Amino acid sequence: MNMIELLTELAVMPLIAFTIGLFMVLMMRKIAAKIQRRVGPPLLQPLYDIVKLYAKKTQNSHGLVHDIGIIMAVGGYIAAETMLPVPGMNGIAAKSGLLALAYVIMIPSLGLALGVGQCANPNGSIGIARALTAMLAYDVPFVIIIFGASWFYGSNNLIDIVAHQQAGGIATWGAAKMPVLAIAALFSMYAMLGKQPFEIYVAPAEIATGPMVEMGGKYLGGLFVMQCFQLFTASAIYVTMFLGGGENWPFFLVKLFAIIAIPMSMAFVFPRYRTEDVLAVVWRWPVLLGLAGVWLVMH
Amino acid sequence: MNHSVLALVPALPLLASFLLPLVPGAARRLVGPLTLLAVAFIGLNLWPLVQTEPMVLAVGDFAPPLGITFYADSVSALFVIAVALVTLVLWPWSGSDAGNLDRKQSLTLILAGACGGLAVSGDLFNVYVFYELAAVASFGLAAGARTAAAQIATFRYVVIGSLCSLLALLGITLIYVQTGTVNLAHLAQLAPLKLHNPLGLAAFFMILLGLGVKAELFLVNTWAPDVYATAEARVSGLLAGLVSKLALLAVVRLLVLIFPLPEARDALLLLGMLGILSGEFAAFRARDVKRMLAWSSIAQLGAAFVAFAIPGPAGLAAGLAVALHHLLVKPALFLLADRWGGSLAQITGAARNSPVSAGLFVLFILSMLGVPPLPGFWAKYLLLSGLAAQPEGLWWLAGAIILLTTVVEAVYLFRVIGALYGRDHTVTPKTQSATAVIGSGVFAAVLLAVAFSAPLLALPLNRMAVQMADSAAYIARVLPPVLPGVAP
Amino acid sequence: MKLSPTSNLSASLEFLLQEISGLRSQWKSPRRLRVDLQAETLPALIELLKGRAGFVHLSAISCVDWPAQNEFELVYHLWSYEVKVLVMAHIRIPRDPGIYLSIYDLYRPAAFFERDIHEMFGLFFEGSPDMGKFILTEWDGPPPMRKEFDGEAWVMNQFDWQDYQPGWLKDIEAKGGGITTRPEDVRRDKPKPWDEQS
Amino acid sequence: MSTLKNIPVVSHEKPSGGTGNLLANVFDELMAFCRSRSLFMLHYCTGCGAIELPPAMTSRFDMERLGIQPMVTPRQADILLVTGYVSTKTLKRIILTYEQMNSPKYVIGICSCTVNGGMYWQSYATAKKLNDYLPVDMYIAGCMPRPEAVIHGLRELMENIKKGESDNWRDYYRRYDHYLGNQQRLFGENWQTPTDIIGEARHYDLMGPETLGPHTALLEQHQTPLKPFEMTLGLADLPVRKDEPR
Amino acid sequence: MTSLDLLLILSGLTTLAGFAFGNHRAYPWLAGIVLTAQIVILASMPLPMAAGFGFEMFGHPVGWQMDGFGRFFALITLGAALASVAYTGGEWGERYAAGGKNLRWLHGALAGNVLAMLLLLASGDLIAFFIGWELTSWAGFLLMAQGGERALRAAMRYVPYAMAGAMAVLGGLVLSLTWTGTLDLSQLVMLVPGLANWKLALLLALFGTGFAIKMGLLPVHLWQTPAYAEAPGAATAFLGAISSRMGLFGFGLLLVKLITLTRLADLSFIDGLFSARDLIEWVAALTIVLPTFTALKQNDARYLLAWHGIGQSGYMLLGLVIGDATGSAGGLLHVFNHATYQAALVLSVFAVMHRTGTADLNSMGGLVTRMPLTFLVMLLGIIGLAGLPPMNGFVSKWLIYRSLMIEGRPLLFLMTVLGTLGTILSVYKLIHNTFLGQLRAEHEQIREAPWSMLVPMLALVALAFVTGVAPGLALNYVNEAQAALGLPVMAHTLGGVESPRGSLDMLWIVGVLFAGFGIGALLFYGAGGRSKRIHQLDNYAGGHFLSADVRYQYSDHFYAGLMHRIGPLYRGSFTQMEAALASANDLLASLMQAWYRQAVPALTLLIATVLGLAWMIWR
Repeated sequence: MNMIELLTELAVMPLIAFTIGLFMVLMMRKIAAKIQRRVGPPLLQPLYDIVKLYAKKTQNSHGLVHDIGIIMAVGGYIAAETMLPVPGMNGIAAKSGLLALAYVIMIPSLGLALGVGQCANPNGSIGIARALTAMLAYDVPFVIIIFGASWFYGSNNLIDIVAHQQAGGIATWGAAKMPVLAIAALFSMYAMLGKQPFEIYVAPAEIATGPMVEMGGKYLGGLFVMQCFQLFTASAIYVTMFLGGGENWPFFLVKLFAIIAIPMSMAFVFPRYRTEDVLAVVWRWPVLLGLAGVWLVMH
Repeated sequence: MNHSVLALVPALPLLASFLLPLVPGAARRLVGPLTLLAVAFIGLNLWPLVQTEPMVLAVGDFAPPLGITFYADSVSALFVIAVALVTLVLWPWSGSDAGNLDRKQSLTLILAGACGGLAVSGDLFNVYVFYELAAVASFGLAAGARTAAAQIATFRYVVIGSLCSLLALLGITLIYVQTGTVNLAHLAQLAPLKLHNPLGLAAFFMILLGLGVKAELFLVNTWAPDVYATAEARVSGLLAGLVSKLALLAVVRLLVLIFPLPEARDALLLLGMLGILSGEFAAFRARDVKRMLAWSSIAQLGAAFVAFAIPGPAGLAAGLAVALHHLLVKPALFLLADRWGGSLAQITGAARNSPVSAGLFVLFILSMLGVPPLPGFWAKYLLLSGLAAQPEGLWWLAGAIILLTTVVEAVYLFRVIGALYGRDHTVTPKTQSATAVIGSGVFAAVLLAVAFSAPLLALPLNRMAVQMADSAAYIARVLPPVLPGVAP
Repeated sequence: MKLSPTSNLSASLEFLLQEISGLRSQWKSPRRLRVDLQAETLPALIELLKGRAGFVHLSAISCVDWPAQNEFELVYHLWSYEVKVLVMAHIRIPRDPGIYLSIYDLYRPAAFFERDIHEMFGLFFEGSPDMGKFILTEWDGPPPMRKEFDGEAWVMNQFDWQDYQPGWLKDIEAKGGGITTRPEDVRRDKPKPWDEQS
Repeated sequence: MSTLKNIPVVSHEKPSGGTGNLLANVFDELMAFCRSRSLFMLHYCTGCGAIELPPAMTSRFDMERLGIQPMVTPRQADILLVTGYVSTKTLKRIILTYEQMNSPKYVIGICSCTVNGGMYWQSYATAKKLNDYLPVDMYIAGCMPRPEAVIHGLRELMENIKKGESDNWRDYYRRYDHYLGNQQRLFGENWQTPTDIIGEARHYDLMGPETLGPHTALLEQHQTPLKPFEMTLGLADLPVRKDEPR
Repeated sequence: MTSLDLLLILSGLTTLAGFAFGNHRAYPWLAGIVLTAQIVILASMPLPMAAGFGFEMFGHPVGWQMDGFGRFFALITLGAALASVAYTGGEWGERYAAGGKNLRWLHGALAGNVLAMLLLLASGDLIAFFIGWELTSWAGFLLMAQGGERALRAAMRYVPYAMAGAMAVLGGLVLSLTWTGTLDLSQLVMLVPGLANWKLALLLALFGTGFAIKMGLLPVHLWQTPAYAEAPGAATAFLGAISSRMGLFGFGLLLVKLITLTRLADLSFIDGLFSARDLIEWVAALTIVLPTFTALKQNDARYLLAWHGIGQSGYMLLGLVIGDATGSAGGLLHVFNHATYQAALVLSVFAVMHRTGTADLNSMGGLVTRMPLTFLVMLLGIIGLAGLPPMNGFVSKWLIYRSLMIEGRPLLFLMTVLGTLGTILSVYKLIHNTFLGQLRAEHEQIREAPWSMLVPMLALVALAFVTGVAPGLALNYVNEAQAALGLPVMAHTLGGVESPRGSLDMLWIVGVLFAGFGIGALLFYGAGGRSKRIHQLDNYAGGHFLSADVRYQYSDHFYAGLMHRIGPLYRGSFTQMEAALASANDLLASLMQAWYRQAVPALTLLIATVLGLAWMIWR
């Protein structure tokens, strides 16, 4: 793994992640449309949206921190992608484990929080307060699952985890070995995506899409890019931990889209939990399942 | 300097106190200080001599078990010096009018003489006589403040004092009836046969109560807070600091020589613990500085009782350390409380216009709490390590109580510091008087000297404790080899 | 007419109304009673009805502008749940001072009706809590519902119009058809029906 | 009375033709295509016509296949649909919302009330011609046009955007004085909005000949444009005048 | 005259100088130079270094000796003191003195604290330890009482806690003297583990209470928040950074060196199910979570940070008690990390107070445009406090998490992460209500904090960032401390930890992070068009015309949703416990005082005599 190869990987991995993310967003909107018996957007609609937003002629900024917020949102995820091993490319997964990845993923949302803070709009601040409470909610089961997984695989290094699972085909997949943890992980990943039932911080009618209230043009474009990265990262982590990671690209893509399809198909039929109910739901079922899974793993 | 000089220790001040009104003019004021200086000089000369060999004086050359014997070892020499110097510092330099001043000075001289006598007396009855003399003098001094409150407090003190004196006399007669002698050495010799039985213990308990009044023992110290709060600060300093220690010394002599029994030690321990508890917690609610100092002195003396209850030289060393430390700190605090008495609200912000005395106040409080470099810490350390060395049970309970009550003590003492350094513009606190500052300054100087030379003083303290604990040497030193009525 | 259980009640209503002097009542229907009375006696009537006949519900106050007689006509619509009759009290007030007293102390909702009437007709109600602007916050012209205010003329002066001759309309007109009235028979100059009224 | 046809649309950005800069040409084509294919419609129902939009968005007519999504705040939106009669009170909010939108932005006047007053043509309370106050890109007549009409109008707009003709938003900056005049005529002299249009025009150099005029002068008099707080490093240790409040 | 003596004498001189002419302009420079000299001496001192002077008391030698563990803490103390002196020396000090307060006492108390802590950290035996311990608590009291009326009240509340702690330690000292016969630490290390279980339990209880009070562990933490928050500016930074870590130094000495973790595990309460070690771990875990969520509700920035100070000490103790190489390294490194960013955060809050005059989170907002550098300091500080990548807080927390993972302690791991998440929420509220949101009219004219305050803050934050990117620098000293304590030493590289089962290389992570930010900036400034800065009132408000007289800011009751769920849990049970203790004390006091107000002394005397005699005769 010499330096040039590493640098190319650091450039290529985010790009791949972004393109996969685009098609995930498309799949999400297609599923939503199909549920509502609609035609749904054309193939490249997410790309059109992003290009149109970046092509905006006039944009409003509330200050340097507002700009930095968006830069951290996009840049944070670009950095996080390089820590997620994908078939053929490991990036710097060896240098930072599952735990460091869980923290690097938090940086974009905190950078965004700072940016929204300077927009000086109470809708944004209320949205961020709810988003952070939701983060507090879904990160507790997520961390329990990380504990269980790293205890089971005996290592925190994602490359080892993938190798460990691919040793004996499907039988040694995480989900096979740790079914309870896999279900709990699915539940907490669902909450992490921030789609329908857990979408209180983007409540359009109540607080005008919360954090995105003052985001226009390239700012909103940055958030759309971040959404693509977010979808890809969430599903990639799940796949790496429980579905044996990426043996080769076709399998990896199928697994990625399958995992994202599950929450998406359930999301658009739900109304929306209140903030305290998000806390109640996510701290009850996934946490109990997670702890049960960890107990099973450890004994 | 032969041993007859011992007789001068009580005699000189008593003589001076009666001759005082006869001395004409300005010289009268100097009589007191001069006699005290003389006594101090005697004490200082005495100190090196008694280090190795305690000095005995049979008054009138009567053979020891019969006549009055004076016995001075290093502890009593130290106390003689302490009596002289402390009385000198707390000397009544000014009075409302000439007659009043004469009376105060003569009473103080009597008190000094009595205390000197207590330190060196070698027989039980003599102890009782000097104790009564000291009691009478303290009644006079306590009432000297001429306020109604002082009169009432002194009256209650007189009632308790006289009742307890009767008890003490009853105890002494019991012992005399049992053994036929009042000489301490002789008693120490006869005690194992005659006195180590319930009757002897009862006698001891009665004497303990008798002498306990002045030593602020728990059962009989209800008079103390009122007297100390209403009397002149100088007088309360003298009584709380000096006289109580002498009474304590007498009790300890009895304990060491005649009743080295576990029951006696337990009695002392129990009463000492109760004294600490009641003193500290009562002081916690006190809002008047003088009354608070009174309760805190009760507590400190309780600690001294607990310390002396510990068997062996370790106990005596701890007791002496606690007692001497209290001797240094309490009179100074009372002197400072002279102008700063009354409720805490009145002294809010006093530190601003009399910073020196506020600093001294803080120094003394820190020493009482046992903050390390100051000698208070070493006293508490000796006390606690002595207690911890004993087997579990009551001893460890006493240790725990001392630790807990120090926390309570810290709270109410820091309440005063908080008031001193607080900020309240509506109150203009009184500034300190010159004599108070100088007096407490002397005590502070001695305290700091002891703090810095602590390692050097550890050895002499130990030697004193060992010498005092050795009753056999006491007997051998005082009595001739063969005595009538004792089987060889 | 079958004596409905409340008929004796409406009879007692008749008896009640005799107490007000100069009052003419006329049954419009079994449940609607029109009452015409002097402006001064209106509060007495309302208190009478409210107190003794349970007319607790003031559903509306409406105002009619009679420029010819230079009067405003105020109609108070009162309803009782016991008597189950709607009383429409009509009073006439001269236009020029245009001041009448408020019945806010009897009925809380009256404040809004009076405020609306004040905004639309310029009729001032003394004692009404708030006579400020109500709906027309952007309007600072004369009270628009008064007859002498010609809205259309004001609009003509204030706004201008699209000159909209689309091609497709021209050939329809050429063919003589056209569902819309032709621009020349502009409705503006037709005399307004309410002018001729006596 | 200005007619709809001769709204002078000055679009100097017309590609200068020829093979001059082929790449720039392709890039503009791509941008225009993406702009046309992705329109965010502001979720702001100004009048009765808005009731026709939900059917246009949901299962039956599904605007999303055209790439049109409802967005909640003006910052995120591209199209402002002015549906139904425009009362003077609502017009103030419409102008504020329009100015808060990021351009290129488009206005579609749905229902005949926005065209020429509609059935409220006599009313003292409604504005008659929307394009007096805002540059309107598209009118969809009808006293509530059916969803098909709305979608047809939107497709027309998309075509115009793809061809690059729909640049009316520049007109607001270029002829701001004209629009401001009409607005002041309706709302009075001290009419102002928090957005600093003249500042924006200067910033994005969209100034035209008629941007500044008598009406903007009137605006300057009574409105101090809200100066944004620049990140100042007013260090205390710089030499400060004595009378400066510490 | 060994270099340790030089160290102590220098700080003694600074204390005297502080009390003598602390308000002089030259003092801060002098103190700064002396402190840096001390840091250099300490860093270059060969260990273990015995001090020259010492004395013998009652047969036990009392002396001072510096080892690796003491040096680690001493370096942090001197560093924190340097930052505080530099901060107080500048414009803040002038305004403090102009406000009628005594700058000499503040400088003297600060230097006195450093002297006391050095004496404590270099103690060779239990008496020296106790002397250092008492002096530290009383110097701390002096520093806390400087801040005016509320500060004095908070200091008064600290007195019973401090005294209880001191007496507990004295009790432990005396007991260990009786049982082992010696007070010298090196001998105690051999003798103490040999003691019986109940003796070890008693020693643990006594010493543990004393150290817990100083550290502010859960049941006895109530005094720390008002005391640390109300102290004047730099004093809070010093106290928050290092003062309560002396308790951790004590715990390190007690748990690891004297009682040793293995013996600790044997002291089990419920026959082997719940050992003393578990108890301490769970007290530490609860100390992480509960104070952090109390900080969430605070409306005063100083109190919020003080509550976090308590919360973070839970991490240090937990790391230490786990005892494996990564855990103890994490715990000790967290002492250093916390000192850096806590001091920086507190100084930034006081810089804001210096300009706006208030620390109330509901009466500030939008100051980022007026005080950008202070904002930068607070931003990096909160990233450190929350334990997120670029800053050093993340490294030490990662080590603690990693050790919990290796040891297999899921519930403790859950509590630590819950603490971190709570910290993220409350620090965002801090920076949002202070720097982001709408700027108030009265704050439009304020200026950036003066350079004399900015330099120490920026230095601290830069230090935190550098040790975040390259934790190896700090880990050297941590290894030294581990060796001195007898813990397994953790092998480390410059970037972090290298191990097959999960390594951490901060150089790469931070490098990739900033590369990502670079690409993000390229995308943002390159691809996107020009953007225009707009005024805060040009904001979306549902069509409403915003004006300056309506305050358009969300700051009060910041996490309303969260509070609906966990609101009822805040019952203030600890405060009630403390109040119950105080009232019991008052009751006992009034009873005792009643004894002295008895009407008929003679009667009690009679009863007493009869009882005494009965006791004597029938014993």
